[in-house]
Amino acid sequence: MTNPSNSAATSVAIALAGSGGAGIMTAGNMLLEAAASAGYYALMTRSSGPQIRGGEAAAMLRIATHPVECMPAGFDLLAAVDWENVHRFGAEIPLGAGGLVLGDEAEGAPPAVFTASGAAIAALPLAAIARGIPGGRPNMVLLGLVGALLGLPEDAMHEAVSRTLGKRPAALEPSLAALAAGRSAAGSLQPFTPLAPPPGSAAGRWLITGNEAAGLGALQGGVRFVAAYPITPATEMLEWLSPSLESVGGVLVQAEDELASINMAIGASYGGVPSLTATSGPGLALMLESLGLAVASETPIVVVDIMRVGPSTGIPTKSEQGDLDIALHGLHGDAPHLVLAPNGVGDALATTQWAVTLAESLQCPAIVLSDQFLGQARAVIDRPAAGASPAARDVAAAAAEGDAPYRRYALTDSGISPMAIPGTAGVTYTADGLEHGERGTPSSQFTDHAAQLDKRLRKLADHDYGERWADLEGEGDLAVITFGSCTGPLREALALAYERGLAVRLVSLRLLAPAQPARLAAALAGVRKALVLEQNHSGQLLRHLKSSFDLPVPLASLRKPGGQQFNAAEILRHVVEWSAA
Amino acid sequence: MTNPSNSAATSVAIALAGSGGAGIMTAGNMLLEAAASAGYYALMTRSSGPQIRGGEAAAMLRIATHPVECMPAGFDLLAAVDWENVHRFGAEIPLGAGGLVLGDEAEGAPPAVFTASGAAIAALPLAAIARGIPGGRPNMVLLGLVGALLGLPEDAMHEAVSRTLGKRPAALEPSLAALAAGRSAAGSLQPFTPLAPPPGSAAGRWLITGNEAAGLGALQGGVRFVAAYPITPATEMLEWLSPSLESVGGVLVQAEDELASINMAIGASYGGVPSLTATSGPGLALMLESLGLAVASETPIVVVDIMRVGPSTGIPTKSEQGDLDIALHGLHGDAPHLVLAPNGVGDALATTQWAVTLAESLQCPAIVLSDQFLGQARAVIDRPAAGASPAARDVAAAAAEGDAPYRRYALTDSGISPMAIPGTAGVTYTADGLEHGERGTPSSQFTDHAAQLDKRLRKLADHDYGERWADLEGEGDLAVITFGSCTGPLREALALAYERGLAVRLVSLRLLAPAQPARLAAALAGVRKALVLEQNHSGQLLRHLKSSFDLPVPLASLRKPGGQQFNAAEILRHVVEWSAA
Amino acid sequence: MIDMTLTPAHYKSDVKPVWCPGCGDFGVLNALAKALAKLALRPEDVAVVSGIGCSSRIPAYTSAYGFHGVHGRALAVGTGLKVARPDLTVVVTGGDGDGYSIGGNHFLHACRRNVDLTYIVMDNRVYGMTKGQPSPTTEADWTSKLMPQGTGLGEIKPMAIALAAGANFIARGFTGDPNGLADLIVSAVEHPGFSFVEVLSPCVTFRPEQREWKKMVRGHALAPAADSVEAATRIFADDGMNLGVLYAGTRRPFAPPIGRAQRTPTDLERRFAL
Amino acid sequence: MIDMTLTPAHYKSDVKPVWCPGCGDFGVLNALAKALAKLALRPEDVAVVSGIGCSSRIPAYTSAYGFHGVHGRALAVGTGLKVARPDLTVVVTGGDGDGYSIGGNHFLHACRRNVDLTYIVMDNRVYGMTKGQPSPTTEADWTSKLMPQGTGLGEIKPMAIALAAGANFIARGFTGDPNGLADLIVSAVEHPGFSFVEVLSPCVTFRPEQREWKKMVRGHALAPAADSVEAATRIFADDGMNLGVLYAGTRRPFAPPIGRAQRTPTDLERRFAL
Ligand SMILES: Cc1ncc(C[n+]2csc(CCOP(=O)(O)OP(=O)(O)O)c2C)c(N)n1
Ligand SMILES: Cc1ncc(C[n+]2csc(CCOP(=O)(O)OP(=O)(O)O)c2C)c(N)n1
Ligand code: SF4
Ligand code: SF4
Ligand SMILES: [Mg+2]
Ligand SMILES: [Mg+2]
Repeated sequence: MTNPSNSAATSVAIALAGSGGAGIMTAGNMLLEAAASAGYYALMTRSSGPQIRGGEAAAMLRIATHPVECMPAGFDLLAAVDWENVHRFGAEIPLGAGGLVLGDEAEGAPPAVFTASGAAIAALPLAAIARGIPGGRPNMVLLGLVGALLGLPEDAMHEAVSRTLGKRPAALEPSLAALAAGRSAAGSLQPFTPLAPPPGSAAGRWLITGNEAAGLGALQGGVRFVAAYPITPATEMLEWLSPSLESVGGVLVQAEDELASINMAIGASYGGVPSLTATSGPGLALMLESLGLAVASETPIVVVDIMRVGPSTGIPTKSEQGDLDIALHGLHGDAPHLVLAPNGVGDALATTQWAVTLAESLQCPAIVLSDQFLGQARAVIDRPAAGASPAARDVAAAAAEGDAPYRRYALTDSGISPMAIPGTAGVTYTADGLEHGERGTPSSQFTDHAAQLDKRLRKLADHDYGERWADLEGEGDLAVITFGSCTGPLREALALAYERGLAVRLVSLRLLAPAQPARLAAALAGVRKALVLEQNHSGQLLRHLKSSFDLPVPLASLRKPGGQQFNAAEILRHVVEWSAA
Repeated sequence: MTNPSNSAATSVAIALAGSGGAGIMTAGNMLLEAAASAGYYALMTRSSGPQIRGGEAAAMLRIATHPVECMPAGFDLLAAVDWENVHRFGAEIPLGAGGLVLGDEAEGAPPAVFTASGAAIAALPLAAIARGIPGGRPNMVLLGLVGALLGLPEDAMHEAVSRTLGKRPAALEPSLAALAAGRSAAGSLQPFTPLAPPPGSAAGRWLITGNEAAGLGALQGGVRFVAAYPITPATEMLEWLSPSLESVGGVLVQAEDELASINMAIGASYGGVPSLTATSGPGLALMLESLGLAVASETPIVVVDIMRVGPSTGIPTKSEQGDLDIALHGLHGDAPHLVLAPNGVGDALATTQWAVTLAESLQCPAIVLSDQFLGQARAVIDRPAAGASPAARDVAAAAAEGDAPYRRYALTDSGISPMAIPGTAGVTYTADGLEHGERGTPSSQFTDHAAQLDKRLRKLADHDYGERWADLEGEGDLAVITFGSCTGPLREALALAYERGLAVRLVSLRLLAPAQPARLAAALAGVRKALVLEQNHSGQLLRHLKSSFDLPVPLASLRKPGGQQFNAAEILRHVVEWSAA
Repeated sequence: MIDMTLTPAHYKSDVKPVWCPGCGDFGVLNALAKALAKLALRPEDVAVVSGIGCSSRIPAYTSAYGFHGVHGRALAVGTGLKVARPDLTVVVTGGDGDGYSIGGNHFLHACRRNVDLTYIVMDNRVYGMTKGQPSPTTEADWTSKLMPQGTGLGEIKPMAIALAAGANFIARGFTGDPNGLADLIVSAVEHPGFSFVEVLSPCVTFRPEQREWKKMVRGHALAPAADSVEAATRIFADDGMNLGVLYAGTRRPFAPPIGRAQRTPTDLERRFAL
Repeated sequence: MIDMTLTPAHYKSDVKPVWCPGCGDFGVLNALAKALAKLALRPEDVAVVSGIGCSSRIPAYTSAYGFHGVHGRALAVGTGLKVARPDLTVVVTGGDGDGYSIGGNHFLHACRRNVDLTYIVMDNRVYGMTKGQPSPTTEADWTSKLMPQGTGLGEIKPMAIALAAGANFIARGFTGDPNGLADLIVSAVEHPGFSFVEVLSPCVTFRPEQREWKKMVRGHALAPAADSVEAATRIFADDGMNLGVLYAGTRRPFAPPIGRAQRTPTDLERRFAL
């Protein structure tokens, strides 16, 4: 509890854990839904062991009276149905000093890794209680218990369980009975600081994952064709998109590999249909050659990269911000394109939608850098604000005989040349990845090359990206610059700093390329020094800022590799140190 | 001629041109060889029209009394057998004001693009002379004529023709007759400043292309396995390597694509055989995912990228330095590796050899950035200096039962862990691209990830790269920083600047990654400002210097896209302007 | 409204081919133009898609929409285009290197996926564009700079692979017989699903001996087999010189519905609303 | 010196498999260990190479040298390794997604290239590792989250493709019969050139119905065909449940000489000296 002095907490972090098949994820989702319908904000992430299926699992939740975008430094409650291999989550579920570790009496003492912090220990006969209910299961007993400890309303809990199991009456009855039994058993435990009353009703809020939000943003942006190849942690985005696309008149094709995905998407976009593919680092690497083709042939296309730990296969189930380099600079030759990053679960919607709009209007590829944390986190959020206006591709009109020949790659002032869509008479042309003149005919002349390079740079450089390029918050002569999933914990850290009298600005870059040095310099006006926060080993954002922004302030770096998200306390500690240095 | 006031020139630039099938390349090679054996230094590059085969062709040569690494701003002599489509080379063959354009009487006036500069015009009945010799051809008449104009010894010309045609006596006789006829016809032309006497004998010098030099360097470095897929302009390197590898006990496999090439090379290297692949931008793009595998699994491997104009298919036959970004940053995740660049035709040998040595000792991939100019230029050079010591992989010894289990990825101080080679007993292990612990077993623990990232960074960062990291020349409080094929014209430009009293240091980076900021800062000690010279559109080297070197001097940029090499006069003009600014 | 006065010339552009004089690909361009004229398709309703290689230059030489992509990915581009725009006639073209070497995986999966498009491979058993290296259809003993002793590898049989992977229409033509080839292309375009036309198209520059093909081919030697087993028996015994249609199957083309919206994206938001 | 006391247990490592209980891949691991024991190969002379997938985890569970590469490229790694180190026994392993989807091109070309290695594909007709999407061998009507209506695509026939592409040894085994499978692997390893062993290996988690395979397979139903035409006739009519060796050809393996130096690199410098 972040607020131990008060009688009620404004934010509580709970981990449910147990061995494979114990129904931990089900219980976690029910708890999340109960909290949501009770009117709380909440966030849930998941973790599981190395086994493909059925290994130990943990559901990590934070329930709060305000929007939450990260886990805290310490958990208030770890509740497990058994301790088999649960110790493996030791690093992921640090217990706060005032925390409670709750297990089954019959399982013996909890692993030392959890209790070393001085957390209180409690045990109840979970399995025994479950056994007393025909068809009852310990996970539901635990759920009832935890709901009661948190002070979540009984009907919200009841409803969450019913919604999930509604179609399986045989399972519903015993589950509700186990839930009730768990709730009653809570009375025997020492008092636990309950949640403060909810900040309002659930109405108007959404319960969504970042992957779903990105998918919805794509559809809102006008995407109607997706080709993709499954890869963790992007698969859920594709699994959401597949039926959803169909219902809005689009289609998802499962490609044979990522080389095919990106080229199918390019083909569809050439045909006039806004197109997208989603993948993770290894797949993005395979798409680079063809992303260059999209640049040279000026074909709009969006690639969503749900980043995971690299290099190579890395750790597919963990988050890292390690693909900024490849997204910015992974194409051969000089190939200007767009790179964007959502900075929250809900923002994945607006940012993906914006990426589609920009790609379509600028006729070039856009890479959206989400990550495993944002993608797989499920959160209660306020209804996202409306996104960018829908895709607006500058389309060439049909021409009649006698009209001047169509110049697909005309050297316009804006750099954008109207694009003919197959089916349109009089403006047929061949799109080409070979360097070309204005009509698209291959050319090896230096002058044509230079002119087309200028054009392709100009259209991106001269576009007015408006206010969405970054989120700017706070005041003061210090600033922390970040992007993506580091934004959530940073926001919380800076709020805490402010409470302590330290004012620090937050700059979260949404548009990473083309770089907006003038805008960033303006945002940093009056800033004495800036700290660059990112989750990777080599400081990729720091290098990007140095190479492409020429900022007038000294930059320090706060970073760590993936596999362990930043939390607010950790950032706060560093910010305080750095501010004094 | 760079030296019009004297009676003899120290450097002459000649272009031979004509339509397809006219034997221009043959004549060019013969002229080059004649100049070489006469004791001159020389450089030849080629160009041809868009036709796949048989289109117009031009051989551009520079013959000099000193080593030459670039073409001059203006040609002294353009000699063509016909003018069909030769005007297309207008931009590539600028004629100097004192130049001469020589053609066939019967062909009419030369294209205006060549004569606009005020070059003198001469015409002779080339075809008619050739027709007078049974089997004689105009290209040989032209060759004889040009040889005479330049003052190349008759026996050197004779020998060059004989060497090429020695095995075809039916062609040899008429060719020698045509050569002689051309030589006699030269008398009728206005006097042409001949070459100054050669600076010595040819003995000890080499005639070689950059692609051959890179191939030889690979073999000297110990490479015995190459897998590759043809691509312009890397194919010639592979074509040289294929039989050469066989003769030294190695093998070249033609792979089905670049994904296979790189993985075959990784497999062979895992087996203990130093391995390489060569490609160009599009192929490099396809190799990135697996380069990440080489980083994570710590498998040595060398990729030679003969850069051509990008993005996408670009202009396959023209040179550009546009793949620095992708070579430095194209891998997903944090994936430290080596990037090197040869800065001359001969240096391609030593640099490729060094790349093999470094890759083998540091157990990681090395990318060598050559380019179309360096790769395809054929030059007379002084015998290259001996390269780095041969590959030295730290190999794990066999272990007996009872020994401690083998830790393939042991966290050593140097970051380098001895690598077991299949066939060695007691130290079997599984190499993995998944993040792993010291034994190679997959791990998703943050601590293992961080430790292995540190190790992989450390082994590169802590290595002592000695003096080869850059070529440093000259003195003064100004410096130009460059890499690769810009070095040749820069060296010449700075020599001219020095003659004019402007002292500027030359810094040509051979080791581009890992960055050597301390060394570069030391090299720039006393420098007031530096200019960054490169051949690409976006300033990739400039960005690299800004992001990874934190240099204490202000940087300006001199760059242009590919398709047209820099020449010394052009650079000189800019350096003079910049020095005064 | 279809304009019946369209002649083959209407399907050619004013861009001059970079091909060597005598290259077999000229004949394929002619046959394609003839076929499109016979099909009376408007140029703007046709898209010709290719990869990289001499043969892959063909799109710009037609007056149709063209897409000249990267090496080996033409079938993927064509698949995306046709699925997104079922109203267009999509013809994918390329060489043996583009299609069977780097593009082999897309070939396999295009056969299996059975999207309604036509794939024309100009097989000259060599990489022409990169100046003469062996391709997967090159004879084991053909020597070149890169493989001075020949590859030593057996050639693949593209038609057999197409059959095994599920292609719905499989035929072989010869560029020296542009009328016959045009007819094959017409049948291929008209046949529902994925149609594969292998075309013997000599590279006179790097494989001048292929000029002899005109004496070796056997016109109309192949007639559609009754089923894939019969087709397999024939094609495994084939010497590569028999022209005609090997197989014309009845598998349903892959054509997921597109453009039929039941909902708007905003409707989908409801799924997330609490 | 070959140690004849090597038992199957010697070929397993102490790393605990991440596989689900009941996964078919356990049986393949057992069969591989048995086969290596029968072959009496020393673990250090064997290299097991794989891509990514549940099945591709197998190298680390053996005591041989292992290479766990990236998705789809195992055959390329194995090819490079075997060509460079002909003295090793190279076994390439993986799943249907790894081998037939993303890795399809290398499969084609490995069949053609005929390097002396053994390729074992654990076919469960699903992507297990990424939690249940269809692969190229998945039945058209199998529904999943990604393809709620099924793929609608015909399954490819890997053995037919292998035959068309020139594979030298083609067999099918079943994980539920580890002894029979071990025998097939022994024959495959012993057969010169590229040997392909398709193994039916159920994914009990995402395709629990595959537990029924044990009732459906027909042991020893395939015996080597006399030639590729006969093999083709059989395999095009095959239903996928016949076990045994389909084809054992006599093509010469691709084994370019390595290690036989006639010259040193320094000798080669002479070519350039003036
Ligand atoms: C990724 C990539 N690798 C290699 C190349 C070089 N390349 C261009 S065309 C070609 C082969 C062409 O052969 P084919 O497809 O048979 O066409 P042809 O020229 O014979 O008609 C190759 C290897 C390339 N452009 N891109
Ligand atoms: C380039 C790339 N794309 C996608 C993935 C994600 N991925 C991992 S395993 C796999 C499929 C595995 O299926 P299969 O080979 O049949 O193995 P199984 O798990 O069924 O044994 C996929 C798509 C990846 N790791 N790399
Ligand atoms: S090289 Fe061969 S394939 Fe290419 S254009 Fe010339 S003849 Fe045709
Ligand atoms: S998911 Fe399927 S294939 Fe993977 S380990 Fe489990 S049962 Fe085996
Ligand atoms: Mg070809
Ligand atoms: Mg599978």
